[in-house]
Amino acid sequence: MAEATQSETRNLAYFEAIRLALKEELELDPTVILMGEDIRYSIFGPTRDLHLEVDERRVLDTPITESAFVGAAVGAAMTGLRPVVEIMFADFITVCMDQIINQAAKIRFMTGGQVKVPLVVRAPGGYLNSSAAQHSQSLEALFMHVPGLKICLPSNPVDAKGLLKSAIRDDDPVLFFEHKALYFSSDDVPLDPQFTVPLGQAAVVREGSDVTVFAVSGMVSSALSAANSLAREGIEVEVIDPRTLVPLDKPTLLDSVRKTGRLVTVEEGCLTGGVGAEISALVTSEAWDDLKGPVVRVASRDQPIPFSPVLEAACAPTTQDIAGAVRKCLGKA
Amino acid sequence: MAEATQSETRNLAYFEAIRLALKEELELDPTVILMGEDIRYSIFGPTRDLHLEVDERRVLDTPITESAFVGAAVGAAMTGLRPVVEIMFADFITVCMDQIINQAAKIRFMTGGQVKVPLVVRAPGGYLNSSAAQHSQSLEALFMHVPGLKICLPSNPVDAKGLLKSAIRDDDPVLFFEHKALYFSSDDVPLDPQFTVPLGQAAVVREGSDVTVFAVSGMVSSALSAANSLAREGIEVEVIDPRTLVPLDKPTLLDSVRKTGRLVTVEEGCLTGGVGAEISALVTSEAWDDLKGPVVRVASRDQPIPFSPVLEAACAPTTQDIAGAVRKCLGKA
Amino acid sequence: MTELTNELVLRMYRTMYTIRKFEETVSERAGMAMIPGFMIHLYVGQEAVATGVCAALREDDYMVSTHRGHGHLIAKGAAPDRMMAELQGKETGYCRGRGGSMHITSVEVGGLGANGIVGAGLVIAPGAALSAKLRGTDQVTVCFFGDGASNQGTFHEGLNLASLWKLPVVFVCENNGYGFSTPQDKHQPIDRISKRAASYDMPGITVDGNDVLEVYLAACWAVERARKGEGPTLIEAVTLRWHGHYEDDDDEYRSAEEKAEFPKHCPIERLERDCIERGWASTSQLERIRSEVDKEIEKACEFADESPEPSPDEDPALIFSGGDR
Amino acid sequence: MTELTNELVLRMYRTMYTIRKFEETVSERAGMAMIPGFMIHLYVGQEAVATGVCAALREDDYMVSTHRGHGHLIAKGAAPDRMMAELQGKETGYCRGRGGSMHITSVEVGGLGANGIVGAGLVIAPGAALSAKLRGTDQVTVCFFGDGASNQGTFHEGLNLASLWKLPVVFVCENNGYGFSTPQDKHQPIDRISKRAASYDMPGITVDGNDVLEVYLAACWAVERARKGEGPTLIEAVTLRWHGHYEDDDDEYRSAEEKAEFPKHCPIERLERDCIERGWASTSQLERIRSEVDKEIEKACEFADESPEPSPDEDPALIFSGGDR
Ligand SMILES: Cc1ncc(C[n+]2csc(CCOP(=O)(O)OP(=O)(O)O)c2C)c(N)n1
Ligand SMILES: Cc1ncc(C[n+]2csc(CCOP(=O)(O)OP(=O)(O)O)c2C)c(N)n1
Ligand SMILES: [Mg+2]
Ligand SMILES: [Mg+2]
Repeated sequence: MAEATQSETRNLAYFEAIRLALKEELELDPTVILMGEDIRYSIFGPTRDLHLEVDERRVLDTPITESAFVGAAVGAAMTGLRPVVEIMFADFITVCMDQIINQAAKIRFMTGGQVKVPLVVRAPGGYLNSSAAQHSQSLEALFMHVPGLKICLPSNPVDAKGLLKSAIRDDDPVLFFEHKALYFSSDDVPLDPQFTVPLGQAAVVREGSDVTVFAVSGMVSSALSAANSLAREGIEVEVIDPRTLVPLDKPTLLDSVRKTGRLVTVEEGCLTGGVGAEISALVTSEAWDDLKGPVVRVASRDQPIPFSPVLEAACAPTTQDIAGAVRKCLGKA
Repeated sequence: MAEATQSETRNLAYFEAIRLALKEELELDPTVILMGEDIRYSIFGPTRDLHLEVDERRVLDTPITESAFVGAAVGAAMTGLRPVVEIMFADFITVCMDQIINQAAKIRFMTGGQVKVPLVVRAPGGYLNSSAAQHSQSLEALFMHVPGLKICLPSNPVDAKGLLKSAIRDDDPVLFFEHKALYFSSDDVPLDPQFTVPLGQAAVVREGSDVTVFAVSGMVSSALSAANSLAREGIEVEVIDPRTLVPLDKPTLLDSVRKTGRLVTVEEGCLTGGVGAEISALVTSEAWDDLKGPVVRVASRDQPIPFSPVLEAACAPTTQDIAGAVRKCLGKA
Repeated sequence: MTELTNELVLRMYRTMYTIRKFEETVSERAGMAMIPGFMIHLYVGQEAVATGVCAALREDDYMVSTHRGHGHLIAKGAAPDRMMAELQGKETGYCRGRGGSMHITSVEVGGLGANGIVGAGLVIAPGAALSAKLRGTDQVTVCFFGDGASNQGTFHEGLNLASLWKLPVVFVCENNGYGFSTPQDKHQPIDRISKRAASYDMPGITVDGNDVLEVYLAACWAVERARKGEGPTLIEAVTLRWHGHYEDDDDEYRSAEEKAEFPKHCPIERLERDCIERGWASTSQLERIRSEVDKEIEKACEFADESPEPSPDEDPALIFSGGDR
Repeated sequence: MTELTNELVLRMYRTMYTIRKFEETVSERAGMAMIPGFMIHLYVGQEAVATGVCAALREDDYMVSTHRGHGHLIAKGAAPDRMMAELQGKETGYCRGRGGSMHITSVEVGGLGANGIVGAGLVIAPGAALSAKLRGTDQVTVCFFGDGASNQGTFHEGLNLASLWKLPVVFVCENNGYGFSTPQDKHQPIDRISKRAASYDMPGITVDGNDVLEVYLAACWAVERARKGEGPTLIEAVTLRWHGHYEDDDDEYRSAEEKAEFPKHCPIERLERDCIERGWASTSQLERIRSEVDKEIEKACEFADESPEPSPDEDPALIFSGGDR
């Protein structure tokens, strides 16, 4: 929680922390603009009526045309603005994938560095109350495979504020995945407009000596719950929240694994080809000699996400799954 | 090379083998249709003038609207046809990602099994002669992370024919990634219209006892070259071509790794979050006790693909890179 | 088919009232947390559109729906009991509880899916139509979508393809004046969406979407054109969305005055008046229909309530045919 | 700016001829395998469009290009030497050899990129225009695209957004009658693409894209509208693509007779005739321009040939600012 220069904080919900970051950056930098569908109304709250508090020309409701406004954000970013666009649900990012994969991610490179593309794409992902197959996905793993994109996954209000500010100030395209189920979680958030959380710096959110758990986004709190219950069994879990997947804080992760010798990865996206696959491959290759057993991955089942609450619960990773994975990792399953 | 019932073969180029598969299936099954941009002209040849040889109403040139014709293919597949669509370059699949990720892959599930979506998306990927950042990508890893999609990557003319026929006859959506640089490679291809290569069956294309190399698509021949040169150093490499990533032939892969104790993965897509990440994570977890060292991954550099031949060559994985990875895997680097 | 018989008019009345009753029941049950999920988009106020259009269709015709799909599906002939079961996530639901409100469909009545992606159906529909054409049937495909969806790229691509290939599609734009919180004049620079048909050399007409008879007549004309191989039509039906965008929506972006106007345009009351005035039915006949429907919906609720939840062990054959992988 | 001075006409002549000479040289060099890649889309025959449009622009205006981008970039003021170096993959190229033909651009002259994705620019352009508007400049953005691209969803979405927000964009559709091998009547059900402007309440006009003066006058009008804040315009410029779709294309889908017609519509010869007839320039003046250009292109080739290849160690700062990761 780096450059905090003032110590004042306020208890804010995750959605309010995001709102504050947006408001501050809109005020600090006249090139920051917001675009998205119904953002002035704001289904999850972060931008509700924000246009009334800032230069309203820079908070733009768009037609339902993800390709158009994300494409426009690319064009604006190439010509001096810092657009922050919202995809109402992360699942809809498939509709403007070309703008992200073939344009935003590659333009800096393809122009030989003639332009930068300082663009933030905010998109809420994750499970929330039977949102079903097209409104529940966690798609961050797809974008880890696209060079040129940075990826943030704030797991709490403080990081939400600090990472978003860094993302907006960053000169590269950043995908900023919020979590629908976290919007109403709250915490004491620094009010200093210069407070940021740098990209590429993981947080060790719980120290422990037996197993490292690498958990992203909404799974950080589940990992902590699992860790707390495992502590009662005498198992000390170290929980790492990467906060950004690109850039990835390898040193923090590797140091932890070198200490514990064991790694469990936890994410809400599905298992195959997920974040855990990359983390597992990376850690296994770089910390082979320190590993006491194979990395265990916890993730959603490899299937479309079901509507039925019963099926949804069975598909999603749970605290119990994490605890089970830790025990398995320790050979206690 | 399963159900071949007749032994007659003909020396065909990869593009001709694909053409033959399409022609046979169009003739055998009146519900098979082809759609794509300029497919009657056919930039790489597989469908050039094919409409003159079959029911021409079923070989359709489309406007440049990937969302429309892939979406239409989904609608057609739900209502009794077996569409085979071509994306001219695999890179353009980003333009119709929603049709693939949120529709084709999920419809069977979301309807509770009321419909099937027997759809094949043919798309040539891979490096070919300075095609640059938007015409060179190998994007198969993205789709491994999307439950509901099958993925074929034929590395030679025989598999191209046999897998394509299986893909067309399959009741699920299949992404069929051809390789631009393989179109003119040739081999003796079975002429039997009932010859197929089943999905989910890997090929051990070279046996060896020291290291397993898992190589996909265009990298299979590079892996074989590397294996041949390593043989002169006394290193015996087993080369496995998965042929399909989903379904994945885990038994063949794991058996091989259990035998050699070592694994190198090779692909043309970029490293982070690539196919090798999943294969590494999977094998490490399932064959931990048999592994003598960490899996080594060979892939493209994590960057947009450059135009300059010098830079392109430096970005792409080479036979030398594979040989180096094998030596590294054996602790000889 | 175009002829307005008593029987047809009463059938449409029954359909509209079934939709209304179903949706109001869903709204109630959603309020009581009996329906999982928070994105439940109701069709109240728009009943005349689905009803008029689907009355012009045959059972084997196809219908491509949207996130606001309950009304379309009822109009196409689906059973309220299996629909309610689906909304409640039960194994007896049309989609075995896997889909829910946003993905509800009954393929046996020609439904090709509600859809959680705005605009997605606009490219699926031409494919179903192409399929019918190539299989040599004369099935027609109807594609519903909203004013908001009419800006998506898929609108342009779908209409271009359908017209180019003269496919049997009827595109029905339900212009309720809003895409979620965004009024039409803030999402597109034109008033009449039917005007866009000219970009595809396609006929485009605007009808009063609160008048089921007008909708029906327009649909008959478009369906007949499609069935005869004369290509697609764009129908814009102007209507009103009475509820919030979805049930949890506080709908603060619309004023109380604006909302107070809605009931004045009630498509059901309008047909009631027409029935009486034109002698198609008596008040008591209509009353009888309503009470029959009330009972049907009550039974649908019982069916849903008593149905089992799906087993938590997912059926692998729902993911891949034969349960591969 | 609309006035046709001698100087302006000669400048346009020089630009057109520069494009022609550059492209013919590229074609030759591609034939000799001096240019990497096989997807080299040349602008021969279409010179009047880029030239007429860009003559109506200021240097600080933006220009969004396509896969067929050399002509656009020359017309916007880029230097042939750095362009040729780029096409040859050299470090001195505008994109340091990373882009090549399909991604060639010079940001200093306002180029926002050629693009390998058909239709991609149609949504990027409104963003550049929005940027100018919000930054309070009066810069205009021109967006080139083909007849084939006019069916992509991005066309619809981009024009809708630009008109809704009254953005300073000029959309220029280069209708050369083909999207690759597909003739216009096989890819869209309409003749005049300018007609589509009505879907966005935007003026749409069709001009003879082989007549640089007609293109120029139309562009001046549209640019002025944009600059004054009156919103976007769609200009359809009808022209011809003389070469194959790309240099390796055997172009068998067009008959010899069809191709034999192309030179009759040569935009350069046409301007030559106009110059003589209307007394803007003499034959020898035009000859002088041509020989100056010939020399410039020769020098560009020398520059490209003598320039170094990029170092194989990729510069990490081209992937991420500061070379992160
Ligand atoms: C691609 C996509 N973008 C955004 C949304 C979120 N969303 C769902 S419905 C809706 C409004 C749709 O408006 P309209 O098409 O007019 O249909 P209506 O809701 O009025 O029936 C929005 C923005 C979505 N589901 N899909
Ligand atoms: C999304 C996408 N689809 C297909 C292609 C392949 N392609 C490149 S240019 C082209 C034809 C474009 O036609 P048009 O827009 O008329 O431009 P022209 O080539 O005539 O200048 C095609 C099909 C592509 N590059 N991108
Ligand atoms: Mg609407
Ligand atoms: Mg063209």
